[in-house]
Amino acid sequence: MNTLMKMTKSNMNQYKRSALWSYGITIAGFVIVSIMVSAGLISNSLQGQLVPICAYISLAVSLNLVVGISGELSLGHAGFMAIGAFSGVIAATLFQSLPFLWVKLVIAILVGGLFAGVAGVIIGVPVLRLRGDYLAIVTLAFGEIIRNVLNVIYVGLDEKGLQVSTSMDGIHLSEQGSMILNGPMGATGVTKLSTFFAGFLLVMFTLFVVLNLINSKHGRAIMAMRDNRIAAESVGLSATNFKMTAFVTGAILAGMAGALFALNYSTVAPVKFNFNTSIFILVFVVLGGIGNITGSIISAAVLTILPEALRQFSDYRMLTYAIVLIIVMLATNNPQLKALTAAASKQFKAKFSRTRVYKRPQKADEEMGGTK
Amino acid sequence: MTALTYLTGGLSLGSVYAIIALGYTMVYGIAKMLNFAHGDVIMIGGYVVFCTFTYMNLPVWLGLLLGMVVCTVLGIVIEKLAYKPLRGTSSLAVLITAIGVSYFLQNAALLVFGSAPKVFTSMFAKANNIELADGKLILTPETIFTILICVLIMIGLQVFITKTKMGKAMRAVSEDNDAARLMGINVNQAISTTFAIGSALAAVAGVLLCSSYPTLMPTTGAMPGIKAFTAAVFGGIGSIPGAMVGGLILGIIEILSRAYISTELSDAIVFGVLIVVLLVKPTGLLGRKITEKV
Amino acid sequence: MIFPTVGVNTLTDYKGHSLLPERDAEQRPVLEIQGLGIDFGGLTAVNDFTITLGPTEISGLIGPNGAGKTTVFNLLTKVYQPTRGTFYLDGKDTAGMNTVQVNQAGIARTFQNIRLFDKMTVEENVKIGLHRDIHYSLGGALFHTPFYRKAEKRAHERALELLDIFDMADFAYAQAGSLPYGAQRRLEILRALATDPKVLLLDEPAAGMNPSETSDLMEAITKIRDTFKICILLIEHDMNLVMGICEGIAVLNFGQIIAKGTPQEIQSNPQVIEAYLGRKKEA
Amino acid sequence: MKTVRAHGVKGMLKRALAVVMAGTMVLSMAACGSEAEPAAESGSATVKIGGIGPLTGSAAVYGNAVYHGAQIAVDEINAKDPNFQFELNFQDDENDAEKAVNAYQKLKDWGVQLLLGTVTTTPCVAVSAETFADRVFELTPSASSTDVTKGKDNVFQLCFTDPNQGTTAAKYLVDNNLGEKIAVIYNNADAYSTGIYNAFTAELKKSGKDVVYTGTFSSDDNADFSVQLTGAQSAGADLVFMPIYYTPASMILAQASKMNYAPTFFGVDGMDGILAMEGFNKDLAENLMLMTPFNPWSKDEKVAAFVKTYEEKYGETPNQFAADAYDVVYAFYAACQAKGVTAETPASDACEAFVEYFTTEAKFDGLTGKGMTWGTNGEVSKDPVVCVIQGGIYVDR
Repeated sequence: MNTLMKMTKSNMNQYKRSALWSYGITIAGFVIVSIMVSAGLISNSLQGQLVPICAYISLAVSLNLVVGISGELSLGHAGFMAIGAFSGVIAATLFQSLPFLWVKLVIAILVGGLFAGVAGVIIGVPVLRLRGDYLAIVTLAFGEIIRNVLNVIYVGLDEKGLQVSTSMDGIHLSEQGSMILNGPMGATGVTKLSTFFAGFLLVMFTLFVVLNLINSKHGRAIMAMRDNRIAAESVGLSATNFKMTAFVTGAILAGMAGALFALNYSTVAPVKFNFNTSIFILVFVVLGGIGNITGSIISAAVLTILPEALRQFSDYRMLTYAIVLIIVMLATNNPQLKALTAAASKQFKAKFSRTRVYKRPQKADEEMGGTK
Repeated sequence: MTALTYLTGGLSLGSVYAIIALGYTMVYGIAKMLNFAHGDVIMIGGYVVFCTFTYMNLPVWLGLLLGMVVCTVLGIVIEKLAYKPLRGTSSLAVLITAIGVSYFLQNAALLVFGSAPKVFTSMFAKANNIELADGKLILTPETIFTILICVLIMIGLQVFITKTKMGKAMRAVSEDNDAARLMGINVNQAISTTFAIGSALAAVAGVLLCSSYPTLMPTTGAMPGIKAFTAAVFGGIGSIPGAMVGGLILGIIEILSRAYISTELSDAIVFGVLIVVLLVKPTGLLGRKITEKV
Repeated sequence: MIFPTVGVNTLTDYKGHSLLPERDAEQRPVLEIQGLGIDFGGLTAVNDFTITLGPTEISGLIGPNGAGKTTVFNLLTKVYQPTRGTFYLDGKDTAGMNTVQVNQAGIARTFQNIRLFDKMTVEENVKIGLHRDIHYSLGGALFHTPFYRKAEKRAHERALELLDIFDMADFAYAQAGSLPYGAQRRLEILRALATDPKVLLLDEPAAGMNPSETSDLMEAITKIRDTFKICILLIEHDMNLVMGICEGIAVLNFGQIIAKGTPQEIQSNPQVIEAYLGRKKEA
Repeated sequence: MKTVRAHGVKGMLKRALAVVMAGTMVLSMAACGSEAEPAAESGSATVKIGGIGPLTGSAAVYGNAVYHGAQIAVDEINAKDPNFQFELNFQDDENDAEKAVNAYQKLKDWGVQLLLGTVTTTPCVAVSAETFADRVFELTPSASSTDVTKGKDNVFQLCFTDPNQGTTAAKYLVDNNLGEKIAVIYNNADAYSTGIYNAFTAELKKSGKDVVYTGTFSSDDNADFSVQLTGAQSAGADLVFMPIYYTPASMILAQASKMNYAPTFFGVDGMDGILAMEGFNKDLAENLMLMTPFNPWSKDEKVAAFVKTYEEKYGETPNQFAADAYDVVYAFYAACQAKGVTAETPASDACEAFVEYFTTEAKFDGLTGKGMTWGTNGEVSKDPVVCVIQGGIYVDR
């Protein structure tokens, strides 16, 4: 007994352990895929999805920070992605003349993150005053507002500089000028800058930021707020500050991922960043496990590939996707099945892990305080 | 006169939102879940009634009845297969499953009914417009009937949940699931009934939606679904009169902002108003204040 | 010591009326509660709650179930804003403060239905209490700078020190939710203590503990008071504990204080016996 | 039409059954984890045509029309010419650029030689950037924005470009003096609609006319048009130009009729298909004018045969999307014959040969136009036809 306790004491911080898993899987995935690419072992189909997979992993991890770690359901993550995407594209066009591709890409991603972060602050202030489903619906509303507003933004560039207007008529370009953003048509003729390596680095950066944040006093406060707001307030932690930290960090990272995503295609339109995309990212998070960063990485990769892998079902592809989604949700969340897997993993843990798990005695679920 | 015309347009749109919102609010109020598939059940209802009209030449009331039966069965089946196994788990898991169901229904409809839009014949095609002020102000029978039916359903639901035994059981479940179970209430049955009623309402909503806006596609239910859900939150989700009020107000705001501010930004304005309302009244217009026990 | 302040409005008056041991009599009271009350939808849950506590005393708040004891705690921590009255913490009016500010001003509490951060480790629970004592910026947190490392190391050491009070350092890395019930209660006390309070409110600290655990707890509470020099107010049904360590006791029934005094006075108070002790069955 | 309906019911039941089967199939597949190969009927060597378009989602109707039209052409050619076989692999893109690029990569894995598509504009811009880099010849039946072909010598269009349609429509209106006061209702969230609108207003301005009212909507809420119609009505517009697809247009017509508002409605090629909508009250479309390259009621033999086959096979009247796709496949066929492209020709060689063919010798007669030629910018040149709907069919003007 005593030795067991001593071992517990020297045990590694649980966040560090899960962080190692996250980094490990990402690096291993990158190395394996890179080798396969250079050996020509990988299909065009999969190769074409490498950058979007990286973008979706970053999006999933950043959303997990908001939904899983901070515990606030956000249904508007695609909005931040959109802001990052379009500001990134504008930045990349503005700095067209710079020498190296990667310099332009880095600038675009940073600008994307910056603008999304500013939007995160503006949106976070009202949103985080609300709770639960009401907060969720307001994030949905903001996501739709962002997309709606992007539909009426026209940006043109000529030698005199940027011109921004809410309609085509408001832009007067010279001969050399060209449109960057064209309202609902979005940006066309974008120079593709994103590479798999850049995507990998962005995922690593996202992981670094999110995992470090989790394993800090700010992260503890954020999680405390999520687990028990009243208790957290009783020890002097103020809810909005920390929720804001998580929300804005999530927004910045989503904006960076949005810029990476947009610069992988020669065109990007606001309609891409609709409610469905927000939900798509949320599905990664929920399926990977709320608050489980490694899970988000895996599920984002798998679920991005899945609809493509289902192409053999032709007409039944999306139907199959829906069925798979439902079945997986039922399988991973059904209490009976969960108990089964929990029991299995407990046995596994008992054999291989040194973590000490105390069985909590059954206590009556007494409600607190006689008075209301 | 134009302003009044816009107002009637808003009422017409709002009444459709209201009737869809009733279904959302009903299911949320009792089962505490956001049933994102509700809009798609509406779409299925629309298709079923469309088929009874177009292929079977059934009378209107029979078609509607058939649609309600199909939707009710569909609602119960969905609840049993997809939602019930997740009862008691995180609400997010249920939300994602509901989205899966929504994808499923849309794509199933695409395979069964095809992608080509169908044009729905209005239930009230034979009724005439009511023209006021020398024909300058026109009220369509669709608007009038949608509002009337909406009010009837609202009253019916209110009576049902306050007066009947099942209704009381449902309210108990909504207050406290576990306590209700301890009191001998069959929680599963109450929630199933909620879904059955919500789905039957979806069939009615589908018919009214398609009567007012007659194009029927597999994605028909999606956007009105989201808007109606917004309306339900706006009015205070869980509150039956709130859904009605929220729907009507949302419809009117949408049309007026389109008319007087910007057609491009009308959605942004609608959602903006929602945000402002929630900031002032965090549980919606008629929602109940929730306090946490300490 | 619980002291009737009826008619006593200024702090200077307090000294003259103190029945406290010498050590507190000369000092300003740390908590002065004046006519605190709250109504829930027309129903008065607590009314005219008036007591004064010295800076290092241990006092008890007792009363039958539903008397409003926890509501008093919720009022003192501003989980509920009082309908009437106010209280002064270290001479400072708390009117208008919220839960967070009250804690920062020096009131910490535990909960009757334990509110730990279940999924986090024992150490982290304490560190959350230490939050305001750990100094590094968000940048430090995101990039794990040397400041971060140093501050985290200090926090770690401090957390272990606190855990040592209840001999819990060995469980530092266990999940808080997996601890035995009694250990969870003790951890909650440590978490509250970590915020460096002037007043510690304990809501049924001995609930669910066996007699030997309870007697350990009594010892620990006294030790905490002696070490940290703080005022402790506790709600407890275990009369051995209350009578054993409390220097003053207030009895609440139907939201009203029906008696205040030393344990001896309370035990012999007929009203208390009728309202509370008389019905109490020895557990 | 009755036969079509009967077909519809049966077809629906069949498809419902298929959905149930699909569910079972998925489950059984999950159980045994077997891999189903795509149904490739590869007997002899075939020239591989890849197709991309939305088969699911809200734009599914256009993608399916293209798919079906192209399939009919492929089947015809394969039946007719024993020495030459096409194979069509059509992939869904959900009207999304990302999915379209994925679909294209999938087709590359399959060994695509010629690309038909993509159907819609935004995905097409994304895919054409890829085909340009990979040197794969691309001919789109329906993506009409100039962005699709801009700077890419390998991408050609079979449909009119948006500016072309907008300009032509404006000229036609002015030349024929069709409306005193013109209003426009268009979808401002759609590249196609916005593109035509911009060109239309620019051209109209040149001739000194102004638009009295402009109403917009976005794809998502194409349900209520009372505001736009009231706006047009109170501005006194006697002609409403609708550069939009037929689905929202059908709503506009229905709501206008309810409001007793009856201006001249004028549509573009996206309007084609409105009469084929199941349940649509054709009286609403009486006197509706539209610019369309395809008239399913045309006396033309080829058109009649195509319409007949399409109706038999898919139970609905084909629209211009289907006809354009049919033409694309036949244009491919003509080019293959002229340049000797076979199953063995690598995609990049085929691309260069096709680019040369289309910019120099191609003179193609199809369902949607006679004597079509292409410029080096990829734009088709064919005559626009303005029709008016009378008695439920198109009548040439």
